[in-house]
Amino acid sequence: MLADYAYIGLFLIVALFFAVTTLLLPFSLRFFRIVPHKPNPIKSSTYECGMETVGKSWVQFNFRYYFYALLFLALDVLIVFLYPWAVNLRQLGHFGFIGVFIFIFIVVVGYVYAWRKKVLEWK
Amino acid sequence: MILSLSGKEVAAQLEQQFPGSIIASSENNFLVKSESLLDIAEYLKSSPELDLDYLNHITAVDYYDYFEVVYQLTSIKHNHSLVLKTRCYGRDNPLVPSVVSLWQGADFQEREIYDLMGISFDGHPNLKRIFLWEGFQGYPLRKDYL
Amino acid sequence: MEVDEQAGLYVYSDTELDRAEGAAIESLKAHCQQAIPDPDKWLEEELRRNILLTSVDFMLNWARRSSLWPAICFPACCAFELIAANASRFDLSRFGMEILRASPRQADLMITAGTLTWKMAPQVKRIYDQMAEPKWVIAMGACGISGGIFASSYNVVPGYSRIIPVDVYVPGCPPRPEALIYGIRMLHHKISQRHTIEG
Amino acid sequence: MAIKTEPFVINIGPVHPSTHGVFRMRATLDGEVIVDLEPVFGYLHRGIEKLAEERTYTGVIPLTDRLDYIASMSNNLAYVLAVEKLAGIAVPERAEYLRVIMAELQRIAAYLVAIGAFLNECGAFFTPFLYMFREREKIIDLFEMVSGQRLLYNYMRVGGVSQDIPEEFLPALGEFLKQMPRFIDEYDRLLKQNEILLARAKGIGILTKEKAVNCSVSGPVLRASGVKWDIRKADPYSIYDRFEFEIPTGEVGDCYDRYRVRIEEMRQSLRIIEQAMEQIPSGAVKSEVPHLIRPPVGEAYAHIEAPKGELGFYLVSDNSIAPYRCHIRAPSLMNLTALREMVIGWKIQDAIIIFGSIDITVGEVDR
Repeated sequence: MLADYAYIGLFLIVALFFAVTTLLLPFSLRFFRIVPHKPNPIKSSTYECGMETVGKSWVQFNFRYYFYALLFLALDVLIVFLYPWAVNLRQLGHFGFIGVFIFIFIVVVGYVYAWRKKVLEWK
Repeated sequence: MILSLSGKEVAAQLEQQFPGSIIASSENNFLVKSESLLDIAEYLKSSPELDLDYLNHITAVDYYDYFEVVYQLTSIKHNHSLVLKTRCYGRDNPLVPSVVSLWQGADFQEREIYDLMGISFDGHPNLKRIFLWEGFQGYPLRKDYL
Repeated sequence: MEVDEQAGLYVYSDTELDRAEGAAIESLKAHCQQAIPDPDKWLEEELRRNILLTSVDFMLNWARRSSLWPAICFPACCAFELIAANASRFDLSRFGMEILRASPRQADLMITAGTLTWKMAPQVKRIYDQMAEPKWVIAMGACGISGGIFASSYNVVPGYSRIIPVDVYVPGCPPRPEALIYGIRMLHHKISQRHTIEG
Repeated sequence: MAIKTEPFVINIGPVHPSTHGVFRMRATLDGEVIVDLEPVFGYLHRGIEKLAEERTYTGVIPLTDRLDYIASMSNNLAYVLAVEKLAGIAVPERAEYLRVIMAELQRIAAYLVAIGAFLNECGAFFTPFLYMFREREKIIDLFEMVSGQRLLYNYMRVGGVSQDIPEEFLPALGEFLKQMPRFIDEYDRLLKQNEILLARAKGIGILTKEKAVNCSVSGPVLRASGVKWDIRKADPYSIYDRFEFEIPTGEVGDCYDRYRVRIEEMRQSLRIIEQAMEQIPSGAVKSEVPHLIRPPVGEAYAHIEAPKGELGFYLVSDNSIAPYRCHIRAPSLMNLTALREMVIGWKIQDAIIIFGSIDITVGEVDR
């Protein structure tokens, strides 16, 4: 039983290793001066087709874009819960099967409500 | 075949409506005082038998002691065209009424003439330099531009 | 064009913006009267002989040389010879340059395809500054080298070397795609001599 | 309760993959809907009209090549017709036919670039563009056979053309005429009922007939709005009255109609080239014209149907070897007059498509 956790540990180590190297790579290359490092203020300014940016970008924009993210989040969380269920469907038997459909039904009610309110279409 | 209206006929027609505003009219063009340019153009556009509703192009030519602004008008329905000219004097601030209210196509062309030749058009909604930048000194297409 | 006064938002008026851009162009024009010398120290004969390229240099130069991604800087006619060179017949992707990057962040080569005017000069200089090191410039066409057929015009910069250091000049008006590819091969030779680890 | 949103200003600027060169639009956005759009020109203003005043009449021809650098044969033709009208020079028959063949081939090449770029902006990233450039290379081979250059040909002269065509030109042209219609049909079959193109282009950026005429728009954009106005038919220059071809017009004037008009016109151009190939006589290709032409004092305006629209040259001469004034009527600049009204209210991606369907070349806009 303990051996199973070893696989998860190994997986964790590889994931951590991968994340750390991609983060540290630029600093080490710069430290060994393989990659030239010449920062200047224009280089760090935002690129907007060769022009200086006009005005500020922290503007209040329409609420509908936030709706989009909200709906995506709801349906994405739904999918995350489906994975463990799908993996051992056979052990759960009928009880698991019906339970998941109730869960899906609840989330889909929210989706149909948003759909009828025409939140995702805008001219 | 686009029939180019002879300046003389059109001048004869307009003589009684706009007395004294037509300076000269030759075979293919027709010179008008700049003060009465706008209402003559209005008449040319709205009169049913002329109906010059398509503005081909506007050009300005620098003849040292005066500027000549040339309008080429065409009627898509009757398939005939007319060249209308006007003159403006003085080299520091020549002025010609703008025809943007009649033909919206004149918008960029008048801005270009203002930018390169220095003729300002009064009545133009957004008269500023179109090709050169704001701080540019002088008007390049003038004959005396260094 | 006033947008919204009472909420105290950023009110952007285009005349004020145009004046600011005009001032930037005037200052750049006054500043860049001399051509920037070309970075061709690598050409001197005796320097080439005693360059000892370490294996790391060799690897880096090979990697950088074989995946040069050009930034788009497409003013005029040479742009269509550059696109033709990129299209299926002359196929620049044989040299690892198959994608024309729209943003200078992901590009390390600027092929200046077209006439440069004083109004465009600050923008090209800004694009060049925003490109990541190491970066190279190919001045393509007669207009890029010396202003070409328009050199006597009041609004044309006589050559890109006025505002950015140029590595390879490709003559022609417009140069044929083969000439451009020859220019790129010359740039490859230059990159392979590059000595990265100083000191 | 209206949601209070703040506008956001963005530069769809000079260095942008889909502005067909260095053209800038300062767009004020509310979210992604465009509230206001101000086109900014001048990034490629080389002052060609000023340079034309310091060159001889023949010396101006290379300058006209660089105006609309995708269709330089048509620029040459427009300028040369203006000088011949000014100086009253006759052109031999064979030269007229060669000019028509070159102008129509150039129209097909320019439309190929226009459609390729338009579909590139519709989202078909580079596949149709490479298709189009493969066909355009065939036309460029023909032009290279005739003038030795790939893009800026400097082929036409006052009074005719610079040199006769080599004898392998006509068979190569016949070969091209055989397989080009097949390509256009195959390409049209792929795109005529394509749902993505219909969804992206149908009913977007509508330019009504009255607004198009009032904004002096010309070319495929005007015909797509339903106005049957083509200078080859309305004011036939050179020998266009000897060929019969139709003028395709759209119904609504949206981006899809502009695309359809360009595809149909390519087919009509092929018909013209076929008829011109059969009737081409032999003989001189250039009438005797003094090297330094001194046209009489006066002015002349000649216009042709260039791929972008009505391209005209207004020449004033004072009996010297250089033109006193050479004004170029740029169809690309006129077609942009209506851009602001067509784009306000649409989203950014629709604005890019509307701008792409108008199809301008910045060399001709800024001159």
